[in-house]
Amino acid sequence: MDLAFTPEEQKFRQDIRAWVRENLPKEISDKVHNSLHLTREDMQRWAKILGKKGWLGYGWPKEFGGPGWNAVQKHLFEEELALAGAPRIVPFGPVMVAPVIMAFGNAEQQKRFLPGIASGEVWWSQGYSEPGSGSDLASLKTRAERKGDKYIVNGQKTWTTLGQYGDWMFNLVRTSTEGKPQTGISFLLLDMKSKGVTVRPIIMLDGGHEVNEVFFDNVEVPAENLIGEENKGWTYAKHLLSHERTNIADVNRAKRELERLKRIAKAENVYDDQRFRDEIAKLEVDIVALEMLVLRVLSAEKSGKNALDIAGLLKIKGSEIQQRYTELMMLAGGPYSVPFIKEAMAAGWQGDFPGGALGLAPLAATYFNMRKTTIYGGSNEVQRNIIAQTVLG
Amino acid sequence: MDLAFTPEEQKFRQDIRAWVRENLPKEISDKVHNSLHLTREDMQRWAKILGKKGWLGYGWPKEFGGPGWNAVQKHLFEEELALAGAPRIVPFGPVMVAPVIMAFGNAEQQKRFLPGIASGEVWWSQGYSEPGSGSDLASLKTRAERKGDKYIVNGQKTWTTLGQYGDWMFNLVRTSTEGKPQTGISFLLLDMKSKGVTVRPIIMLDGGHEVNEVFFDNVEVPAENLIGEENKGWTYAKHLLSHERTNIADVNRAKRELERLKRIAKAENVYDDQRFRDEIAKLEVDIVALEMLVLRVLSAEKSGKNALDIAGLLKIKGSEIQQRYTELMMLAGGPYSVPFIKEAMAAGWQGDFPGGALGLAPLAATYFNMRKTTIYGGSNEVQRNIIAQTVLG
Amino acid sequence: MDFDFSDDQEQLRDAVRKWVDRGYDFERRRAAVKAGGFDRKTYGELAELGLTGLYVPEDHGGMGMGPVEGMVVMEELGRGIVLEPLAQALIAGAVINGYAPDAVKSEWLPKIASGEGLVVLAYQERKARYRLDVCEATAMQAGGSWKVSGTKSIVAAGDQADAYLVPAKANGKLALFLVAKGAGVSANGYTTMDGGRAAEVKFQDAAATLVTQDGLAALEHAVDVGIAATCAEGVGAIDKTMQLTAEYMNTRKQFGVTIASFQALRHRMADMKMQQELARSMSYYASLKLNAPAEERRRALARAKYQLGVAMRFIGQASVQLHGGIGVTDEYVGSHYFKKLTQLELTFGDTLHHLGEVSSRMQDTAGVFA
Amino acid sequence: MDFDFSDDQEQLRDAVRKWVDRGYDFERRRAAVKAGGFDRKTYGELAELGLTGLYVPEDHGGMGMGPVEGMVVMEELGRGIVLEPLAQALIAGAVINGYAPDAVKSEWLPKIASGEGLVVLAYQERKARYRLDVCEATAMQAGGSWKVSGTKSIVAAGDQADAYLVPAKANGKLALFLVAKGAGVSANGYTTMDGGRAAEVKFQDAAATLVTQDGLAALEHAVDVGIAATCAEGVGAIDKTMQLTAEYMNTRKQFGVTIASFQALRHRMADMKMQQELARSMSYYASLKLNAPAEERRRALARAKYQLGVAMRFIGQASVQLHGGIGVTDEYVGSHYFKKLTQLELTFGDTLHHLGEVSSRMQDTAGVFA
Repeated sequence: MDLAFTPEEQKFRQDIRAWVRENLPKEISDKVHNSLHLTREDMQRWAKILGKKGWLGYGWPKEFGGPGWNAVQKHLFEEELALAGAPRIVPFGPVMVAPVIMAFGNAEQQKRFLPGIASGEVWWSQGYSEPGSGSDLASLKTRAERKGDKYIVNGQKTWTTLGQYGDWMFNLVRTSTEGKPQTGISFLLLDMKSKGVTVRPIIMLDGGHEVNEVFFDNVEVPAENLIGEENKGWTYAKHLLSHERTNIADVNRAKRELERLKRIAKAENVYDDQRFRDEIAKLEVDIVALEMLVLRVLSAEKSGKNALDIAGLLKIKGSEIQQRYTELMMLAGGPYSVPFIKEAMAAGWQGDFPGGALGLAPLAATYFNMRKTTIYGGSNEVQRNIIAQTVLG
Repeated sequence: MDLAFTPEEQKFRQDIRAWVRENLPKEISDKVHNSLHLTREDMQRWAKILGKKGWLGYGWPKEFGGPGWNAVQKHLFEEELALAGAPRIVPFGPVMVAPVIMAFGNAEQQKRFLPGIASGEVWWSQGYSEPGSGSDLASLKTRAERKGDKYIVNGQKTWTTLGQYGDWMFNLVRTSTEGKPQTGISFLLLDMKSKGVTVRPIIMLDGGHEVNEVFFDNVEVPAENLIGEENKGWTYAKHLLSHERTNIADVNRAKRELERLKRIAKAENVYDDQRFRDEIAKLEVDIVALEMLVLRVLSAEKSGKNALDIAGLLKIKGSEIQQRYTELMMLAGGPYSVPFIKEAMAAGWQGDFPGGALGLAPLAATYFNMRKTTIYGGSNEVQRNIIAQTVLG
Repeated sequence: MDFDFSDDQEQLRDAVRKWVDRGYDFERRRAAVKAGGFDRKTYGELAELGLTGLYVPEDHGGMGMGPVEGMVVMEELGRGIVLEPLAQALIAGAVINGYAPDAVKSEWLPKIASGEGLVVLAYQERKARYRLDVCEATAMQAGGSWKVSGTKSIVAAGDQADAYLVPAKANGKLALFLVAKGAGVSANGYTTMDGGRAAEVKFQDAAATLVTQDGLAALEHAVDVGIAATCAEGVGAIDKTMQLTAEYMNTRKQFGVTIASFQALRHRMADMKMQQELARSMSYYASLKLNAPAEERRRALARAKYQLGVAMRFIGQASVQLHGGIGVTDEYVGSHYFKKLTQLELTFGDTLHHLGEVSSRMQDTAGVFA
Repeated sequence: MDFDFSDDQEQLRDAVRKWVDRGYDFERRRAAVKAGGFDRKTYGELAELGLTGLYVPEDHGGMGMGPVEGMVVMEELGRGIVLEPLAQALIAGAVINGYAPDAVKSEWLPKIASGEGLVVLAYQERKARYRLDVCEATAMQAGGSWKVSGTKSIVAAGDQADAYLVPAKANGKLALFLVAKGAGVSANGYTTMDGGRAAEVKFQDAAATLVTQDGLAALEHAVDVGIAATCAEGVGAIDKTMQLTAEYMNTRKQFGVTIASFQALRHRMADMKMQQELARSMSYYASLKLNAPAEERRRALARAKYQLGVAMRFIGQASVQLHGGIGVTDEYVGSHYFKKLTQLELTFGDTLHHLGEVSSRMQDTAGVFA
């Protein structure tokens, strides 16, 4: 047992840190450090910088052009990016669809799609959720009917994150209504510029446009865009979900935001107010405990002994922590968190913020926005069902 | 709308207060104020004092010799007794079985049983719970078979509070196995000195003997001890449960104990420790809010307008508050709550308590004991089921 | 001890509720948010109902009513998440009537009652957080008249107001002034998290009328009127949130059944119901203590706002969660209740602040009457 | 970064678990509680397993092991809610080995290892609550030898001990002494809430040996060893509590089905599982930081004890609740786990105390390595 990273791991971290310091544009990290609005250009610029280095697909094996890192290395990479204030990597391409294409796509598909993902040139969206499906994903209704060498897709997806920027979309579609709901689902890659695709924004409670509805009206998709076998899509989707393990906890970002919370609390003169400070202290323990949990999972993955299957715990605790630090930041702002000035939430605003407290401008919006984290990715209630199953059968 | 009690109500309160001051033995109230062990003699002595005044059956209507008080008067009576440090009235006779006898017993039964209850001479026990019945009371199995002018009772009751002192016991017994479980239940009064009755103590986690198992082995019960009709017992039991409304919250005792908590916190030098004091402050708000809830129920009963059916809320909040103040008292004691000296939990112990902190002696035991309050009387989980039903259908 | 509403109070409630149901639907509200968060026409309708003059004596053109009526009205406005800040009219009515000289009363109370004069409390300063005794604004007397200088933040509808109640230090002591819109007053308006309107208001040697030298007492009273109104508004918003959530749970299906059938969610709803009833109880308590002596009043109002803060946050967050994705969209009305509840928690002192107030004001005795 | 146990550590765990399973059943424990809460024979068996000498170097007859081994052992003893206070042997071994002069080491370490000498920390004073720097006991030097006077409370097995580690003020500064049972030492023993044994110990000019002048550093270290042991003991007790609860829920039927089928109870269990894994994680953290520099060690141990306090209370209370009536009986083993978990929360500083420690020790940086 040892808490410290090995010298090799520490060296790895230092190398990442040095590279990030060199390559992460300051105008982007400034936005991240202050919860200011990131544009599409910000996100794609950073994706391309990573892509050029070969790190956008940082979880990819070497045979597909990835760095071939192990779980600990991936964690250290994520941590260095998070602490430096890098935008979160938009996961739909490199983290979500790419592993499916690698595992279940044919050589032609791999050759066609992976390079654009690795470079950050092609923006992918996810087409899973539908109105009414919610936690019951297998109830999805979007149909794809095979007509010759094409599929004709009709239906609707929703909660499509950043779908307004999407070039391509990977979809779960119903190709059969026989048997259990899970068995009639296929995994289809769809060009979002196809005729019959309509993207409609969903405005969130914070006023932001982050997610979308996507409508399919007789959209033609070449059959060659089917991944693997027809009606086996559910299996591939589950493979995808079983990827993404520890990063679900987002503990690295939580560490960065805890430090930021302390800075805000100092600026607002509540860091030395024991009553408020104790709330930060509780959060600090939560974050340390979560980090230990994450490290235990990584260690188990590294050694292969004592597999620790607690993704549900990581999701619940991670999301609760995200909500709590955004809540505490808003509370630290006190009455000055009440002004809700959209323009002040983007970089470079020149107006007068009440009390001159411009740094507080995005805090309430961030708090509102983070309510989603206990709902998406399998709601925390669904996670509790799963955890209870492991304890009680 | 008015928060203050009417002048008549305040006069009523003063009269009760004066009487209690005169008549409550100090050696008993000292024990109550310090959570020290109450003997059977303590409880019965106080019951007889109330009985002599005609107040043991304080909820009884005048026609049965009670004072005929309304809901507010009953509340004020309970409050004055609680604040003065009177032992809780053992409810099984005057509060639980008596209303059933009044409503469903025949004149003969009323004449035979009510006087002994009113005077405090006869100690009653409750025979409802059985091993395995728990929150599913209707699943009870104790059988009563009619043989001529007798019932032959076989089976077992459990959690019989203070059953070791019981003279008589009111029982729910199964007289039929046909139809729904609820329909075959009868309400039977049973002399605990009958042949075939065995009382076995259950020792609780605090080391106390408060509840019992009661076994019936061919116990003969005269048929004249049946209340009302055979197989209608469930209806009578529900009537009984619908009695006891606001006192379920025990807010008066909570007020007394909050004051005591503050005294303990001062003695232990944590009242001026903001961190601890805040916990008391939260409890204080909880208790004020609960008292307002209780007063709202009383007002609704008094006026008959806007009935407020929130017994479940009173039970949950009341029991959580009970557990919290006992917990905070124990925590106020800090390390000196760890010694667990049984003899020091009874009045008059002459030994040396660690650190001389004798007042802390019963705190941990009281904390342990109070864990029962969220379990008994319909567990808080069952209460939540009921409340959800009122909101969601 | 009586918690029934009188027939008059029930009629008042019905009148306000009718106006909300018929006259203030979600689309009208949405348009008002888009237009900047305050609509003088709507405010005028509240005045027509007599609400802006609720605390103004009848001989000054008001309704001369008390805290219970204020509570009833604010509950209904909360139920409709009405943007226009009626609480400010209640504060202005109560404070001017309670503390101001007759001349001020005669000039301003009728205007408040008629809706012609929107008078708002401008007290928040950058360094004060939720404390009322921290004040950098100053007042100087020159030639028999007063001039006030200073900056006040998050003034409700502050760029639409006709006059301000402004605490300022006069000769080192906190006094309360009335400053009418005019020379030396500039306001920078913006929207707030609930979609309403507020402003940063700067006073630069602005002509002021003294309301009272005993400014702290008047300010504390003003804020307590505001707390009671906020509690009632919270109760209304909570009631509607509960209703929306229950309806949704009985409609939305997952795994082939309504989500109202899941026990874990049912128990969450039971916990919410608990908070709802505790909140209502403490809102009653707040209003019924509003005319108590200052020390008793402050203690009670702090307790109430603490409880409301807990309840509003718990119910708001839980409601969003029980709704799932739809709960975090702008399109769905429920998310606006959540934002309203959030803002109310931060208004007139948040939950931690009032915990501190309760903690420091504790006495040996306990209970509602202590 | 590696959280696998070595083969040796796994063997150690197996050996202790075997002893608990075969040699320390509930009936033996119940008899020990009745007999006063401490059984020297049982303590001897722990010594035979080498456990009392875990932190004693091999050249003094011990096993010369480290915090991870200590954690493994304490987890297993916690799982069996073993009454005998092995944590005291770990403290004595670590502190005497780390701070005492060679003569003290040579005299006492072999006895600690063999079980012949039960040495316990006697530090708690009435006015100190959980603070370590508050001490009224005094030490006087006369003729080259030390005499200690004072009263120490809640000394584990204090009336059965052979010697005490006693902090006392010497020339105004906290020093640490070793006091062997003998003239001037009197102990008044009693049972504790978990069924174990403690004593009030009075020292009246009792002959003492100086362990170190740097008493506060040694005492803090001693308490941190105790905290790490308590955390591990808590994890063991939590594990067993979870197992008992899951078994009960899958056995007990209500309304015709096992109570494990009720979603609200299942979610409670999920919350308990969360606390269990956070507790285990922080127990690892505590032990892995036990040899860190003092400031870093203290910060980490406070974080760990805070988390364990939260987890032990939550799981203990929830387990009792999920058991219903049976959970509050003395007959059922589960209630004894609840009492053990309660006592562990109050041992070496409770949850609020350690929240204060975490709060006052916060730094700008965050995370496990900060």
